[in-house]
Amino acid sequence: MTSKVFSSFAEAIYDIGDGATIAIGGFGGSVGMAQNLILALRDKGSKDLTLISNTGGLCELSLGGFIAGTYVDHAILFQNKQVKKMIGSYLGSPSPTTLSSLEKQWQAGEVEVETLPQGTLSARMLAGGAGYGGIYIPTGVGTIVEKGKEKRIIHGKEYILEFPLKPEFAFVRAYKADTTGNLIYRLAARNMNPIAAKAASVTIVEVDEIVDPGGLDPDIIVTPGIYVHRMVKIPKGGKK
Amino acid sequence: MTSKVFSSFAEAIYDIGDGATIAIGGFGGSVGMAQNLILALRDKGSKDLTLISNTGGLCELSLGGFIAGTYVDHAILFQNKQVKKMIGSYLGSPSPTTLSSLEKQWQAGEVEVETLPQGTLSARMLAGGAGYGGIYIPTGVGTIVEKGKEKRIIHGKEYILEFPLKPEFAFVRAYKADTTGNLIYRLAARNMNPIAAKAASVTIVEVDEIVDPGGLDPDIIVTPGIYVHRMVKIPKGGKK
Amino acid sequence: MKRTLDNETMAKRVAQEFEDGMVVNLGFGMPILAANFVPEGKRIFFHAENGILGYGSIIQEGQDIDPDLINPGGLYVRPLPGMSVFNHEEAFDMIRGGHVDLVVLGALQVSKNGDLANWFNPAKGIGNIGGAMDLAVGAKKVIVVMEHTTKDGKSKILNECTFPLTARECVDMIISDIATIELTPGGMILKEVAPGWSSEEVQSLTEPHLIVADDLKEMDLRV
Amino acid sequence: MKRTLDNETMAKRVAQEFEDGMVVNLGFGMPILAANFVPEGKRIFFHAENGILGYGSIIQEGQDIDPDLINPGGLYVRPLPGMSVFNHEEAFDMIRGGHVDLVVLGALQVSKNGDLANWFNPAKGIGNIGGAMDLAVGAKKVIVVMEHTTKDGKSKILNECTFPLTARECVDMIISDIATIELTPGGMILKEVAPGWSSEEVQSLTEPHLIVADDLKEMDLRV
Repeated sequence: MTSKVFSSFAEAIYDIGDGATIAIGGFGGSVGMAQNLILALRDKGSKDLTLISNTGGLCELSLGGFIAGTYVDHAILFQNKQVKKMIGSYLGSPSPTTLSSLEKQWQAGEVEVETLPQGTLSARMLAGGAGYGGIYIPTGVGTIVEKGKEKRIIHGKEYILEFPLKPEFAFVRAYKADTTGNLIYRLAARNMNPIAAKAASVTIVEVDEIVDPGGLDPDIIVTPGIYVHRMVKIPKGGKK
Repeated sequence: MTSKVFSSFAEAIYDIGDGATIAIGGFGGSVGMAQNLILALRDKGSKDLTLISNTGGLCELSLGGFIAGTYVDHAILFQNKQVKKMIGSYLGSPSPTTLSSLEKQWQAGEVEVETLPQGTLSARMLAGGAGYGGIYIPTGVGTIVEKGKEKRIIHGKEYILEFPLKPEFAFVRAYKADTTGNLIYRLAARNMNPIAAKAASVTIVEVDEIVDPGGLDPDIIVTPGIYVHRMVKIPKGGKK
Repeated sequence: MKRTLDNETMAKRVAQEFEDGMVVNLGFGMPILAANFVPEGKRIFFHAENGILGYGSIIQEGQDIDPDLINPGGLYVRPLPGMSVFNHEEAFDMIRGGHVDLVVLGALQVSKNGDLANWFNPAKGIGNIGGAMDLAVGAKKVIVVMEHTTKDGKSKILNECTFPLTARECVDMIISDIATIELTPGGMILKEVAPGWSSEEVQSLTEPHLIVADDLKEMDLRV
Repeated sequence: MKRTLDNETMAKRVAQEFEDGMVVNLGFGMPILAANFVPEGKRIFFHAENGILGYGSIIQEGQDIDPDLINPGGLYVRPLPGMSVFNHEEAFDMIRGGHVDLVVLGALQVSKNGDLANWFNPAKGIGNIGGAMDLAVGAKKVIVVMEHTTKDGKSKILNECTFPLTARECVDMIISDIATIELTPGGMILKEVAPGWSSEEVQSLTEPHLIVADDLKEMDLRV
């Protein structure tokens, strides 16, 4: 069988060209963030990207236990002016005084932004991955989220019609994989990774360890290999 | 904390009265079927039930590796005339010559039936458990499934609008639980159990083994305890 | 009467469509037999509606059976390395979401534009939709494997289906006991005939017009 | 100026609402402090949007930290027996589906009918919706914990919110640094005042009319 294992991050993203749409797993901070794939994409320099992720990139700023500069996330793609549109939920800076690169570019009219409730973000990726045409979601009714969207009352409650997100690529950070693409994650590093993997046409994974088929108990697999297309083992010295 | 562990199947179903709606996990045959809870409900005798399950009950008939009479499923609730309505997918007998109890009662006009594509059955339970008002599903377009349902073209493709299923109760068969209600399943016995657990207001579980909190690795839990309300350990001599 | 292919031989012909690494769902009945004819050196990931990906061949009675490992037809199957297990909703997200490469289904009727009727013979009880509609709608490619005609000799390939439909315009290919037919926007193309059959004989048992392929072949039934 | 409750004391008052076995989600900022004041003998299952149920208290620097175990605010937390991990979609199905018993959120403004504004101060950047809208819409009960007034002394409890809303008619209770207020269809009921405060003083800092409870109490701030 054609191997899903690639030998470098650069090779694994070879076909991410200008204008591509990429879902990036993770939640905030380095936990479950595909840092090495993001670095490779920064180095490749593809432009006019649309990114789908929870945050708009936080690695420039300290948040909770995460210290600015100790890890990378997609903020570096904004710094490098590679992004045309950001779809996410927690898109601003957590700091009351400092703006993120995304916010500065948004204020300058250089980046388009679509802000969603966090649960709606995952639900729209679910719809993309699961072949649903749309989902009626109660979150955001009576807020700016409903602007320009269809609403409907179902059994006396108001809902917003939300449509699928189907990114071409996903960047996923996993803990262990087998060579057929089955993945497991560790604790809070799971977060948005499985739903990004499910939604994308081409899911690219960076992973601590790759084992032979049979090395993962079938009952504990979180992302079945059907959703995984390329994998790179994080080498010594890679971002963890 | 109030224990979720009940000492008998009869106690665990004490409040399932006439007219209740119950989702029953499993898929077909004994694998992942909550046989002991079904037996307890038969003994309790509650009438006019609405059942939600993949099949209409198969234990009267042999299918694949399953031999009629060696296990029970909800066919015994039809035999006992307890069911008013059946919502499911594979509702007929698999035999070309023998009818099931459900089919006989349906032909006699004693039972109402709603047949859904199998994926739509799970999707509607997802909608019930996840708070969605409705989901546009492509399955069934151009077939009898669309009868009486709203359709809509989204990005050039036709979809049927399907609404949530929110059963009051679910019967779930698990492999191991901890006392806080976290569940794992074994191989193909997982099937519809997790989605039935998620959809129901009161999820009742029969399980091979109950361990203390901490006895299950957080990363391998399939049904988090938030979806589980009552559990009974299957005693020696119980149906397995 | 001329000799037609038996079920096992049709299953072997189906298995020729398997490509290394493919995700394949095999429907109830005849299609499931193909699980036992995977070409050597190829790994096929068999997908099951009850929540398994990557199971192996069917286990006959008396051998090592894991009582919790069954396929959707209730038959015990072998685990293979790389197998994964998930719930029913996930199994259908995979199907409906277009992640399954190939689905092989039995059929009662197929129409010239690819409509499929395979879940309900109105003469018979309540009908079993099961996973058929999802599989027909969601798969990247749908192959029907069936006998070419009913027991009383009528074509199961029709201008219009008369039985309740499973899905519209979903069938890409028919492998029958006398022919292999591709469905294209331009019409039905007869690609292969069973040994001993002519294209005219196949046409005579087929209601819609068949376009005979320039490179019409005899079905290769080696495995 | 009169003494108001500090953040920690408010968090302790919030923790009095915890019932044994409850599933509770604590929002960013002040609410999260309540995780450290669970009454003895009670097990609370703290739910985190990033996909954890049943985590424990926040770990300060220098102690045993698991680098993969953080809460949604990026703070390291302790694992507790019975904890489970799931993906982000599941975390929000739990919230939106009404499975979370209690949500505690910070707020910029709350209106008399329970509208909540807590995600966006239009003076400031792009705004962060995060999980706030889902939590406000989905929880069985929503408590807002906040300072009663803005820094320049204006009521944050208003007849109508002026900032962009998080959700309409979602707040059940406000625990502020001077009072506890219940929101009911009949109006806002002042249930408790902070030590040293009168109901008239609280009303003077609150835009909507407060109905003083018959059994008005001083807030009990023991833990």
